[in-house]
Amino acid sequence: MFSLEGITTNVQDWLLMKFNPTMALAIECVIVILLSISLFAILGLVLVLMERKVAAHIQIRLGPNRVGPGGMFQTVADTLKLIMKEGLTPDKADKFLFNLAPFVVMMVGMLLLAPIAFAKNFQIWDINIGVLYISSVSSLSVIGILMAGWASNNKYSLLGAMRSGAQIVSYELSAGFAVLTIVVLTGSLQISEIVNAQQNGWWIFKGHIPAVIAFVLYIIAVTAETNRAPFDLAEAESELTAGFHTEYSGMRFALFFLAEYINIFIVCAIGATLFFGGWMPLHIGNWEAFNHIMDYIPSSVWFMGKTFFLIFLIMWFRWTFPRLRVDQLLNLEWKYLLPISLFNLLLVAVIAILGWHF
Amino acid sequence: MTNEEIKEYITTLAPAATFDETGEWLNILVTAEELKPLMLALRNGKMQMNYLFCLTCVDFKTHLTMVYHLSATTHRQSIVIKANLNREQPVVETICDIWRTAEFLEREVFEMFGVHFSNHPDLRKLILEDDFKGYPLRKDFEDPINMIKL
Amino acid sequence: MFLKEYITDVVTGVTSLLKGMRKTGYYFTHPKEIITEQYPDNRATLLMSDRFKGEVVMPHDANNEHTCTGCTACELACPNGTIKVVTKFETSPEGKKKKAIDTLVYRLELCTMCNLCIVACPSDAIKMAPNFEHSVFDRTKLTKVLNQPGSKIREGIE
Amino acid sequence: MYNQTEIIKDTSELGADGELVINMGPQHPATHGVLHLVVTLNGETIKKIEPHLGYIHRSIEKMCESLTYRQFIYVTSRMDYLSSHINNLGCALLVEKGMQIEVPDRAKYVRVILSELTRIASHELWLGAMAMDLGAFTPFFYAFREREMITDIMEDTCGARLTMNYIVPGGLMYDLHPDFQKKVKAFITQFKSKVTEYEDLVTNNVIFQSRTKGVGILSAEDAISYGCTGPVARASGVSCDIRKIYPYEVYDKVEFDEVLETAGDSFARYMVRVKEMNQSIRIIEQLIDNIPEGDFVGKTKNVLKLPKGEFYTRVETARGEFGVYVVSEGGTTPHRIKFRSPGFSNLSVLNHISVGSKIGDLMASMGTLDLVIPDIDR
Repeated sequence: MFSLEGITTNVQDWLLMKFNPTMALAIECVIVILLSISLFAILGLVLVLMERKVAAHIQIRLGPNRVGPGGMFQTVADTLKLIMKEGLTPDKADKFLFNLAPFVVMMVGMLLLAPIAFAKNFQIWDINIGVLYISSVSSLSVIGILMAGWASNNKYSLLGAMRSGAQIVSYELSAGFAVLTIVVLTGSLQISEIVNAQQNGWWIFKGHIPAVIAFVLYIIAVTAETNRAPFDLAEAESELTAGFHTEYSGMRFALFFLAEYINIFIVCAIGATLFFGGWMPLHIGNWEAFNHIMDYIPSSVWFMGKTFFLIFLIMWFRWTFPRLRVDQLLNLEWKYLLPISLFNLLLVAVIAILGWHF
Repeated sequence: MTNEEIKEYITTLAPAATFDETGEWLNILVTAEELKPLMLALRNGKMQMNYLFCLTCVDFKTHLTMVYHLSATTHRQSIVIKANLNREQPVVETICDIWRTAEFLEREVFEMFGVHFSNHPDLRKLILEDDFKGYPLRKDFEDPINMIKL
Repeated sequence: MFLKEYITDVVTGVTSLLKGMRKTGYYFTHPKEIITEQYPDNRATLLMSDRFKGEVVMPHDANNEHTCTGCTACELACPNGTIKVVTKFETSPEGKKKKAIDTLVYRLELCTMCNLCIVACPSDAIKMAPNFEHSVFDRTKLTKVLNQPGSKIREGIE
Repeated sequence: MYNQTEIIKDTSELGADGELVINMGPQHPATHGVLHLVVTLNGETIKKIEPHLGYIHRSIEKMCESLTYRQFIYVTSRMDYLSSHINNLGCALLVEKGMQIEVPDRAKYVRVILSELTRIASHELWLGAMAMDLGAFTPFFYAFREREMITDIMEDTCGARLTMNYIVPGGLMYDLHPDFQKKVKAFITQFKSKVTEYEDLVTNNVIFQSRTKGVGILSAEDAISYGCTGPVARASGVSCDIRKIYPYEVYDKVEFDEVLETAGDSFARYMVRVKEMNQSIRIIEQLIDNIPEGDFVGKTKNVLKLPKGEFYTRVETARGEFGVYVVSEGGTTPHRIKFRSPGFSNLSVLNHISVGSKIGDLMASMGTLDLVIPDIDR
């Protein structure tokens, strides 16, 4: 059966057999880099196409259907176009920062791939503070956005970047608290332990209502963190034309664009890991037969299925809701999400101490 | 109010006004100097003409005529105030402090007819570019490049 | 009291958002509702309204005859000089001189499809055709001569 | 869900430091055309808005001075292209009034039905575009689906989808399409079944409400003083529906309500337009089965000559009061023609209602003013 589970150990064993440990590690690093770059590219292409298709069907349209069967290669064609395009740098822009910014944003995305468990035993780096690592690194992307906005020497960009700064810094909080609820329930920051703790049921089912609230808060907060509608104030098309990437064109624009989708993938992957058990199949209490059938589905399929479901949810939000205003955005965070998530955390702590969860 | 009453009322405000009742509404022709006080009285006096629905200028080749269509949202009676201006130096007092809508309309008339509105807060070109020469809606305006004679 | 208001706020807000999502979700799951027309793939089945004002044409019958007398009514009716009638004098076999059109020049790029020329025409020589694919690479191709080469006026039309 | 933001109305105390002047337009996604706004900002707060017009100025008034009374009607389609039929109607009414042309009843009924269809189409487009300004992309497509049915009706009957050119002085250019009544009824059923969609997606949406409620408040006095008409003024409680006050055609024979709101904010303007669509449906329902048989065009002279004098007519377009002022010297062409376009007056209020609010609010106020730039520039 197709599964990613055994591959990593096989590769590791084979490498250790052939080379000395240092060499093996170096080769592993190269493989990981290559894999993550290609994953980056493929995810970008797939998610952009998915977004366009979802948008089209919600908007009673067909969406791209000219390039390849069902428009499959539309995004490939778009990427080719963007590569061919001239990347303009504005005359009075800060050239160094302007060119650096898209790579900063992209690098943050790539760093975040490290602790994600794509399947059973398929993880780049099972760091013991995985969740902390994710929430700290993900907040770095705001630096890239601020850099882009400032260096463009464009007022729209500056406004967009400043909005984005305020937004990401605020929503970091409630996203962090939502993550913490699961950490409290699990008692560990390590991703693999969090996944293992959900062997007999996902946290969203085991954790009662507080876990559901935490999940809702998490989805709202990460939608804002990734600058997606209804929180896309940083690029707010109808207000700031394109916000922080107004002046970018060609491949550098494409990098911002890809980074947005990679960020969505990552936050959804983390959401799936925390609340839906990552690669863990759906297990229901004592139904042995049912659990066995579920185990036959490869763990990578489980993981991708959950992640893409969350991605679809975020896309659904985008194509349904109007955009918030900048002060309402901050109101929502500081007056609603933050108090609720604090209260929720308290509730979870009580539940965890009293052992009320399953 | 009947037209006769309006006439009487306006004669007390602007003695030099002449009237014309051939059209749909009562037309009142006043001099440019009398215009502003008359307008103020029409807005704030017993007529309460609070709605200026059209402000424009007509070039009669010998003179320009400012045309103000006034109405009131309470009694819905419309009157037309006109003021003749000479063509070389058309100057008239602004009314944009009485009806705010006049600000843009007067700017339009300023660039299209060259009527100068004294005391207008922001008398600049609104539609044409800043270095445009001539007044396009005057009858003697010639633009050999852009105007196609059919 | 404050708490109650706060909670009702949150609940009504979330329900209103969920209602919207239900609507978009409905359309997402019902591809039947898609209204996209895949032009130009559907060109064969595309129905244009018979009254659609696309361009002015001059119908010719099988004998290559039209009914235009060259009266220039259409030229006068046109608001923006789209039509230019060039007339000539034809000598009939009996030796009588008769006015007829040489060319009827129609400039599609100036036309606003206002239909005034068709209304003005006393002999119904021109009509609107429901063509809409007018794009060309060269602007001069939009200046058309409506009467076909060698065509002449139908007998009995004055 | 949110409290109304405190809008700083007095910005005079803020110094010139930190002022940011941005040019919104002439190419900007929210200005729907070539409107150029020079916006002075303090952070996100708007201090001043200066519209710069003229990017699509074609001097229609001057053009009309060289066109005959038959021809000039069709130029007005290009002003407010979303209510082109009503613009044409205003001009035709002026010619009919000036020359005392009798219009057959059939033409009058059809004109009114088409006017109301135009109004619905215009409001549908506005609804979609306004939702898009606020970041909701999807209602645009749903609104266009219904609008498409109207444009199809227009195409069948008038021969064009946007610039219909169906009205001639004295009546209509040609008779109704045989399918007209059937199609209009189909549209009414479809429209009524889909109206709840806008409620779910837009009207009741908490984000939409918080974006529009209390934003861009225009008081009744200011609305009158700025010459605002149409839904903009009616949202402030000013009764200004020309169809009610100076009924033309058959508006005095049909029952409909003038939609009035009192809040004067963007949400009130939104609600006025949405309710107006329902009123238009009501008017159409009353007329569609009662179109009298008979001529569709009255007897007119071949060459139209308006007597010497001045004429003024006004009609209610989707955006407000559209006035035509003609000074005739007795010839075949007008001596001077002035179009009182509703958009021009409605635009002039923009600075007044948005000073002190945020950039996002500007989109809400601008969207609900329903600006059509060719109408403003003429």
